[in-house]
Parts: sequence; structure tokens; C-alpha cells
Amino acid sequence: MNVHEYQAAEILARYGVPVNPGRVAESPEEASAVAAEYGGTVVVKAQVHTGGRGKAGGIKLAHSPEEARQAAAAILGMDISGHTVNKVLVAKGVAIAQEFYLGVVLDRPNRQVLVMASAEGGVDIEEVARERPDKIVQRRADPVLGFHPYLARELGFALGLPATQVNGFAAIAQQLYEAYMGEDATLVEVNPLILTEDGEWRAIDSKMSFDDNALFRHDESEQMRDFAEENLTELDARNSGISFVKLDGDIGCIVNGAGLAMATMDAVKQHGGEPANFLDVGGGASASQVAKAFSLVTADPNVKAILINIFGGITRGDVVADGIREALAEVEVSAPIVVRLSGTNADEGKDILAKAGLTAVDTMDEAAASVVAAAHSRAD
Amino acid sequence: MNVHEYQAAEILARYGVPVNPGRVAESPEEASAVAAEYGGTVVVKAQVHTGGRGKAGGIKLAHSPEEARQAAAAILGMDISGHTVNKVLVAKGVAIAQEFYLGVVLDRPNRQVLVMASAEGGVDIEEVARERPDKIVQRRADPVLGFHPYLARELGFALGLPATQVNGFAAIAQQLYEAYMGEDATLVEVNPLILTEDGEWRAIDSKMSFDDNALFRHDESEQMRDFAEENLTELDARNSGISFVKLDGDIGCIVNGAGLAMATMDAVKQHGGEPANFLDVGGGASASQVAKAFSLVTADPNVKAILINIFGGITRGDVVADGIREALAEVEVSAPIVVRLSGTNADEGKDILAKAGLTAVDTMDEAAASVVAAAHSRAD
Amino acid sequence: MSILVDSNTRLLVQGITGREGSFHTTQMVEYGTNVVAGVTPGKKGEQVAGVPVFDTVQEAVAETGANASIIYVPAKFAPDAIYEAVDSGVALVVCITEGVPINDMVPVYAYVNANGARLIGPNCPGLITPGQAKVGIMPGFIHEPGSVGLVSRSGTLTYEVVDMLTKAGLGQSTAVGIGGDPVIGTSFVDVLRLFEADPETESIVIIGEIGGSDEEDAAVFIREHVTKPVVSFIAGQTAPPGKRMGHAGAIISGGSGSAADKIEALEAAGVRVAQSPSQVPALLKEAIAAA
Amino acid sequence: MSILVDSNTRLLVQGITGREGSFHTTQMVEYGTNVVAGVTPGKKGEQVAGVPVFDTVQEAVAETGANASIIYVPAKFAPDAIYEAVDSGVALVVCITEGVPINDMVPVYAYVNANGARLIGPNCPGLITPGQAKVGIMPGFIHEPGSVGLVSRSGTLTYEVVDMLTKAGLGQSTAVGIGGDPVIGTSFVDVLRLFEADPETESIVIIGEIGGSDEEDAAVFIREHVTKPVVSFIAGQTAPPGKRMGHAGAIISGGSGSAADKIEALEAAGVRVAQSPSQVPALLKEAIAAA
Repeated sequence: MNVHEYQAAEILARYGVPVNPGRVAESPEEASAVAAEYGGTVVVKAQVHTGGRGKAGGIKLAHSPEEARQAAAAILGMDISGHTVNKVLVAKGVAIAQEFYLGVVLDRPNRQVLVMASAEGGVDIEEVARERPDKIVQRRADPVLGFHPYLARELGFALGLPATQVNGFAAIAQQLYEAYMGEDATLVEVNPLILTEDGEWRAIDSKMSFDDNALFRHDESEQMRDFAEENLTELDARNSGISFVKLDGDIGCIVNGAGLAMATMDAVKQHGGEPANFLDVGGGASASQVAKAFSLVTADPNVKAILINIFGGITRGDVVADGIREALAEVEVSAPIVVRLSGTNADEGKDILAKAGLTAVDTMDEAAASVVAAAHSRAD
Repeated sequence: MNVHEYQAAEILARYGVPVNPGRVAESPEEASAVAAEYGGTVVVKAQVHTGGRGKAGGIKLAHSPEEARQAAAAILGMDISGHTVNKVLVAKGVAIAQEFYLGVVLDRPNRQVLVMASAEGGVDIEEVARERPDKIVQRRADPVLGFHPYLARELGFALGLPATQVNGFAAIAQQLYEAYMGEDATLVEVNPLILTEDGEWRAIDSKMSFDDNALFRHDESEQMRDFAEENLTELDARNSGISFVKLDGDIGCIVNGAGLAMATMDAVKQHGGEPANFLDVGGGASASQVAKAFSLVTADPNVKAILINIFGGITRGDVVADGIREALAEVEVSAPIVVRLSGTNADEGKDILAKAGLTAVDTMDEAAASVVAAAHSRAD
Repeated sequence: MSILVDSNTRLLVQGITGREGSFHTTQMVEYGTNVVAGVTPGKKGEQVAGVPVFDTVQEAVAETGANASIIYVPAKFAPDAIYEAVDSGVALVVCITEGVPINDMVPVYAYVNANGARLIGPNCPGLITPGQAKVGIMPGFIHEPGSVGLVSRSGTLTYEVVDMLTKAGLGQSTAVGIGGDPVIGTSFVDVLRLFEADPETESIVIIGEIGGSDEEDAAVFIREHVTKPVVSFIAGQTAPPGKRMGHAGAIISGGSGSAADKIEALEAAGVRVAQSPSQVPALLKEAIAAA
Repeated sequence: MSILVDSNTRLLVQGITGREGSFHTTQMVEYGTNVVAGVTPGKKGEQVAGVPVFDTVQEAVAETGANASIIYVPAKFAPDAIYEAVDSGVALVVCITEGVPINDMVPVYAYVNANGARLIGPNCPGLITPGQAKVGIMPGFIHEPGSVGLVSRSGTLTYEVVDMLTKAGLGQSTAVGIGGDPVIGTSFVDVLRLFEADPETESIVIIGEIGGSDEEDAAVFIREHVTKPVVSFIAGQTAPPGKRMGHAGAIISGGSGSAADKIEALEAAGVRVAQSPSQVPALLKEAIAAA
């Protein structure tokens, strides 16, 4: 789960991070009022769950409340990479002396948490990582004992900070780590973290993502969820135990198992089609799950044909077939359906489907070829 | 540092332990009021930092507010092993079905934290440990990962609890461990922990001690300190960096180093004397430290002679001698003083002392013999 | 031979009386797995599919000599179950449970390794040595004893490939599902090392997917240490960046973890990479013939 | 030979620019200890007694090859300093600092051991191999090279005994102050094992005190494993129960940890126990003659 910049900043402030003052506004008038309260220059920033806000014109300087109003008016409602801007953050202007990057992520290969920093702040850190990896310094937290203060200091010295600034930097690195662990984040990032001309540290732009598996113990994070930013269909699916990701194609996919679902999408593509979605019905594939899957897939007007790919394992083919039959009795599906059924009790399942007027094929390749053909014939 | 039963109960309640309701009272009237509020039977318990309250008559049942008033009147002001009772805990009566012991302590040989339990609750656990060690079950917490839930359950099963009671017990064992770690305790004990006739767990008598080294991060614990229970001289000494323990003898001891201070007390005893105190002036032994040590020792009217035993190491003998000389100019000391000075710059120190009218001896045995003789001659 | 589990495996089931635990215990017993004990706190004395239930792992191990454990407890309790198994001396712990928080797994991973045990999973289908021991939730009947070592991050996709291998006459030495989470106990490289050392494994199939760099690490290891023929399939070539594809680990982030990168790395290490699961048997026969 | 430190010791001082650190660095350098580096974050480039100062232990070790460290930082920062030393590959860490919370030391102890390093202290005077290396705060001049291995939980009391040994012509191989806290890195038993194995240590003196059961454990070890003559003195025979005698570990609790128990245990193991420190040299000569 992702949150907005202003929400990440709120969380980090709770952990002691010196976050640059800012307030969220949902109208030009509110933005103007915040600017008036702060006085001087403010920065008006689009709050959307996507990068590239700057290039898209979603970040504007404003030297007066009136300019802030105009900036907010321009940004609010803007579309940035498919995300509509509903909120802006009005942040106090600050005189930047130096910009840094500071982030906490999971180091997957080592199964440890990594704290990374760079004196090349304010830019795309992944680009720095690719092109000038020597500009990034990093230390891994002990998997059990955590991120020792000495590691935070080592980062500061490795960045070449003056001695007087190392402790302040190290404290922030530890606060970010504490926030990562305390909130079950998968990413905590401040970019840029700056030194002001007065020698103060300020977090200018904060970013956090959370581990969906751990949301059960973080009601407060869950409450920060911005439904306007989420694909409601995906959320709805998750509530039914279904993994669903909307894609741009026209072939709806219903599959049991995440890996098989990805492979099914790949097969559709190989046969010249475009998958309309990723969908894993999960282990059970009961009638109600299958019905839900149908309603998720058919809600997409682009869908021209549906591929059901089930490998019966512990889940029996006849049970799945029953589920499909019952689901089709409940949900009206106009798109052609291709079923592939294999594994446990596949033959019994095929019999059931035949009675429901559906023919099942044996292999994924066959099914993919057939569903692509069906979609193309409808598209013509 | 120790706290009273009612304070330990307050802390444990914060960690979720189902503490039996009770309120502290400082007068018979207050005790009566609490009893009236609870209704039914209450237990009135002396709040003192010592064991053996029951045998001393410091715990009484009361079946009415009037009986509670009488019980409190009898207990308040009582002397239990040298501790005056200034407070009583008035606790709600409860129908006990079964009594248990549950405690968390440091397992010194293994340098780990140990959770111990016994179905022989309500009695002296050290006696159980000596005489029926098989009646005590214990599990060590992982030094880094903590006390796993499965360990708490293992304790519950090992006690022979019915399956329905294991989770409740295990939760309390974990709460006690969390309290031990969270409060930097050196002991957390509930004895007895009971099962009521309704099958509910209740902590009846709670005990906690804290690591003095960690009090710097526990202002709240520090504020629970009962100065009436502390030897004010010892507290005063600690504030000056001096370790001081009041004893019953008549020979004041001023020593640098804790081990040497104990050995000095032993030497005094071997030579037929009784030490009036343990006193370690610490590393520095500056004039002000020595002066403070003199004032601590001479505040005890029993002191008939004073032994100063200094082994000059990093601390130089001449500096200590200067300290003694200056201290004697500030503090009036009527008791005879025997000085033993050895190690670094001992000769220079002796010269300084000689000018101040003090003769220093070379060995601890000589000094002990001499100070005992001096004390005896004054006693005669 | 085979790797990790065989007819000497004495299996313990943690969470045996739960819905999943009892169902799969029955399945495993029917397959012929030597399931010697189960644990559910408070259920001591019960039986599931003829397997005795104990209150604690310690007791179960002491009474039955269990040397491997499979975990079906809910995500919230899975880390504790793993610690309990490792602390009780169980050498191989297979955690089927899905949805365990990443931050819980980081110390678990370190602890398991520091204590010389091995963890498979979490969020995995388990592993099977056909004809000897099924320690997991895979359908047993699609497997056949043989010499192909298979390792995968996926569940049903693995069954798909196994089914094709079996139908093509390519039996399996052991098939291991290592799990789809970002922090798992055993990696591709760990399993490859075992397959390379196992005399009964003559060829290897790796089923990867988008996310992380386990496949890239596997490629490096194969280039340097694996002498046996290897074939691979990577799922998720059409997955969009930044979206989680079911598995918590299946997400392409910041341009890394893509199927294309993984395929490139594996091919550079001499691995034949299939375009679809159906190509795996033919490619494997080709690789074996070429070896 | 000797144990733990000698002329090959390349010492690093953590907290070198502090009051204690700089004073004792000067003392150690004057004694002839090979102090190669110091660390105080932010003081890189400075010097203390001619010793170069670095910002981090990692850097200091890389630049100077330090193989031992002594810590003079305040209690609040001491655990971090120990982790920093161990993680930087320092094999022997001596923590002089007094007042470290017990709960901080419990994981430190486990970590140091798991990583194959050795910690002496905290709350200890350090250790010295006379004529070769003084790694601590003890007065060097009272020591003489020789064959007595001395181990103690105390500071000045050790100096008292060392002084008497030296005056009696009994020089020391190494004298180790293990510290007075309840949780310390190295126990009597650990040091006894080293002395027993050290060919240049011919006899052993143990200075114990009330509290804990380290002396009792030492007695068991001596009975089973020590062939060299051992003499002991236990301080605190007159200490009252339940009171802390200066050292955080010096408290008799619940009837255990008393001097009488310890003396009894040691005597049962064949150790001659002195009534006062002054008896130690004579008892030791007697023990050596009897051996």
C-alpha cells in the first residue's frame, strides 16, 4: 500500500524526522490560506501516487498567497500518468544549501534491511544507482539487533559530511529505520533530505510504502489509504481473496495460482492477444469465488473474450467446473468463454462443463490460441 | 531500586497483567473508604520493602469497612524487619481456586533472562527451589529475539494447566517478560498468581526491582522511589558518586574500589572489629570526594574510629593525601583515623599526611589491627 | 537419493487440527509420507489421519523423532511456529503459510541459518520426492520418480510443468517450491547447490517469475558451479512494472526484476529458457542430449 | 607466552579523545603497549599521545590493523561501541565503562560469542601481560613478568594482590580483571581455560567476591580441568544479604552468592583460599611446592 507524500511526512515526523512544514489543501482557497499563514515563498505540490510530478507541472513555486491559489488551481484536477490530482501539499519554502538522498529498503538478496544514502539528492536515485553506483553509500541493519548508531554515523562520514553534521544526519537515518520497522514499511525515502543555509536538516519530500501482509497490525496506516488513488476493483477483489490487477488488453483471465496466472497472460500475448487483467482466484476456487471472478472480469468493457485456466491440484477439477456452472447461472456473461481444465478430476470437470454448454481444452497453449481467436473474431 | 507491591501492580497492569483490584491507603479512614467502595471482604497489606509481612502480622483480612479500618490502624506504623509501615494496600477479596508462582529474573550463569513458574504458588519460591526443584519449570528468553509465545505455552503445559487455561497463562508470562525488559527490571514476580473459582487469572501480589544502571532511561520508575524506605545517606552518597552501605559496627571505612572495600571490611572483622559501613569513594578520590566520605562516615554516631584504605593506582597517593588533608580542614573529625596508603606515589602521600599529623601504614592488615585497637580503646 | 526429503523423513505437522492442516495431513499420509506427529496446543491426545497430536513441538520431537516439520498455522503465528521447530531441533522446516509480514521473516531467516536449520517458504507449496515423501500441498499423482530436479517460486505453475514433464516421460528426483515472498528461507541457489551434488538428479528445471534477483543469482551460480543441463521458464513477461502480481515478491520495481532481465541472465549462463511451460520437456530433452 | 594480550597486540582505543580515554591512552603508551589507533567520531586527524584518531572503527582497523580494542565511552554508548568493534573484525574487546544497563548487555553477550569475538568487562580494569601490553587502567608499575595467572572481578583489590605477589617475587603471566557486573563477556571459567592451556602460566590466583555463582562454576571447572595450583581470595565475607556492594553484581540474593558458599566450593575443588589478601603469596608458594 502506498500513501501520499504529506501522509509519509506526518508519519516520519512522529518518529522525530525534521520534516519541512507543510499542509495539505484540497482547494485553491485553502492553498492560499496556508501560504498566507506561512508567509514568503511556498511550494505547491500535487499529491498523487506516482512519480514524475515535477516534469508534469505538478510542482510550482509561489511567492504570495495569490500565486499559491493560482498554482493550486492549475495543479488540482491535473492528470499525472493517469492519476487525478485531488490534493496539493503547500510546503514552506526553504533555502537549500545541499541536497541528499536517504532511504530504507529491503535488500532482497541478503534478506536484510538496507539504509542507503547519497550526496546526489533530489534526483532519480535509481538513475544514480545505475550510472554512478559509487555515489551511493549503504549499510545493512542487523536482522535482529537493528540499525546500530555506529552504522548511521558511518553513512554520514562516507557521505563526506562535516563532523558537526554527522550526528544530525545519523539521527535521521535511525529515525527512518525505526519508521520502516515500526510501520512495517517496504520503502521509506526522503529525497531530497536537505541541509538549509542555516545548517539545519530538513526532509523535503517523503515517501513510504507498506507491506500489505502486515496491514493487519496497522489500522492507522490502513486509514491513510486514499481510495481515489486505488483501483476499486482491485480492492474489491482483495476483499474476496482474489488477486486482481487491471491491464489494458481485451482478454479476461481467470486462473488459479499467481505463477500460472502470469504464465497464462504470457501465453495470451504469445498468441497475439493482450490480457485485460491478472487474476488469481486463490486456492479454493469455490462457486462464489468463480462468480466473483466473472463479475470482476466482465466489469471491464474492453473484455472481448474470457480465458479460464485451472490446474486442478488439491482443488478438484469437478468442483471448479461446478463453480463455473453455478457462477454462470448467477452472473450474465456475454463474452465467449474458453476453459482449460487439467489435473485432478479434469475429465469429470469437463463433463460438467459440457452439460453447461462449455467445451474445455487440455493445454494452456490451446486455450490461449483459442481465446485470442475468439476475441479477434469479435473485434472484427 | 525496589518499589512497593502496589506500585509493581500498577506497572504490570499497564502491560496487560490482570492485577487484582486494590488501592493504597495511608490512614485507617482511607482504608475503610476503599473497603466500603469494594464491598465484601478485603485484604489489608503492609507496603514495605521487605519480605515476611504475613508472619509479622502485616497482612489482615477484613470483612467490613470497620474491620478494614481496624486492620489498617493495626498495621500502619508497625515495624517489620526495621521498616516502618506508612502505607497499606487494600485489595479486593477473591475466591482462590489455585495458586501459582510466576517470575522473571536474570539467569546470571547463562547471561540470559529466565521466566520461571511453579504450581506451588503463594509460598517462598526460594524454599521451593531448594527443596523441590522439580516443582519449578523455567524457560530462557532468546537474548535477542525475546520470549517466544511458544515458550510461554510450554511453561503452561509443563505446569499441567488444563488446555483452556494455557493461553491465558502464557499471555501473562509474556506480559511479565515485556515488563521486565521494558522497565529494565532485575526481577518481576507475581506470587501468588491465582486462578479464581470462576476460572479467571489474577495477580495477587506483585514485586519488581529495577536495574540502577538503567534508571537514566526510566524517569517514571525513579519517581516511584519511596524515600521513606531508602537509606537517605546511601542515596546522598550515590549522588556524589560514592557507594555507601550502612552496617551495624563501629569502624568507619573509606576505601577506593568496591572489591578492596569489601576486603577491608573483612580484614576489620578478622581483627576483631565490626565495620560501620561499606564505602567506595570511586576512582577519583578528590579532596571533595574524600570530604564527602568523611561526612558520610562521621554522621554515624556509632563510629569510634576510621580506617582509610587507599591503593594508589591511576589515582596517585599524594593526590589522595592532599584530599585527606583538605577534607580534614573542612570537616571536623573527632574519631581517630588510621590511614593505609600504598601503590603509586605512596611515599609522597605519607609525607603530606605526616605534616597533617597523620601516620600512614603500609599494609591493610596493619591498618585493620590498628583501627580495631583504636576503636576498642575508645570503647573502653 | 533425492534432496531434502525422502523415505527417511519423519514429518511433523504444525497446526495439524486446523482445516488446512488436517486436510493436507490426510493427503500426505495417503501419498505415503511418513507423518509421525502433529502439534496443536491444547489438542494433545487427539489424532488426525491416524497421526498423534501433541501440545508442543518439543514433546512431539521427543516422542516421535520427527526430523522435518510442515507449518499450516495462520500468518500471525507462523514465525513463532518456525522458532519453535528450530529450537526443538527440527532440521527442515517447510512453511506453507501465506501472508507472513516481511519484517517478521527477516529475523526468522537469520535465526534459522545461524542455527544450522533449513527453512522452505513461507508462502510455498512445499516439496516432494515422488514415490517417497510429499511434504506440501501439491497434487501427488502428477509426479513420477525420475531424475529431473525442479525448483520453482510458484505453485500451480509448477504443477503445470511437472505434469508436462511426467507426460513426456521425464520423472522427477525432487520438486521444490521455494515460495513467492520477498524473504524466503531457501533460494534458487541453495536448491541448485543440492541438485548439483545429488547423484540421482541428472537435469534441472527452474521456474522463475518477475521480482527480485534470485533468478539472476541463480544464473551466476549455474555458470560457475552447475555441470548438469538446466532449462528454465520465467513467468510474468507481460506484467506491468510496479504492480504486485499475486505473490508479494512478484513486483517489478525501479526497472529491475523484469522477466527480460532474468531470461537474458539465464541464457547467458547457458540455460535454455522456454517461451511457454509447454516447451519445457522438449527443451530439457534437447539439453540432456546436448550434455 | 601469556594469554589474550602480548607484544603482538595492536590496540585501538574507542573514545580516545575523552578525559578517561586520553589519560589512559597516554598511560598505556608509556607502559609500552602498542596502541595503534583511536576512534572518536568527528575527531579524525587528531592525535592523542602520538596515536592517530579516526572517525570509525572500520576505518581505524583498515588503516592500522588493530586486533584489540579498549572502550572508554559513556555507558549509554558502550553497547554500540562493542557492536562496532566486533563488526569491524576486532577479536578482543575490553570494555572499561561502568554502569551499562544489564538488558543492553544480554544481547551484546550473545552477539559477541556468536561472532567468535571475546569481550572482557564491562565495568572492569582491563588486563595486563607485564612487560608486554597493558590494556586497561591498572597501575603498570606494580606488575612484574612471571608465571602467575591472575583473574579477578575487582579493580583495586586486584592491584593489592598483584602488589603483594610482585613483592614476594611472584611475577605474573597475565592479570585479567573480568569486571563486577552481573552480565560480563568473559567469566572465571573462560580465563581459567586459557591459563590452563598457557605453558607460561604455572599457577593461578582467583580473586572473587560475593554475588552470582561464577566462583562456584570456577570450582567445578578447576576440579575437572585444571592441573595447575590455584589459590583464591573471596571478598565480602562480612557483607549483609540483599545490599549491593558497589559492583552491580556484588549482591547476595536469596541466600545464594555468599562468600561462605564460594569458599566452600573452591576448597572442595582443592583450591587454597586465603583469609586475607596478604596470605595469598604464602599460600601460593605452598601450593606450588605441593604440586
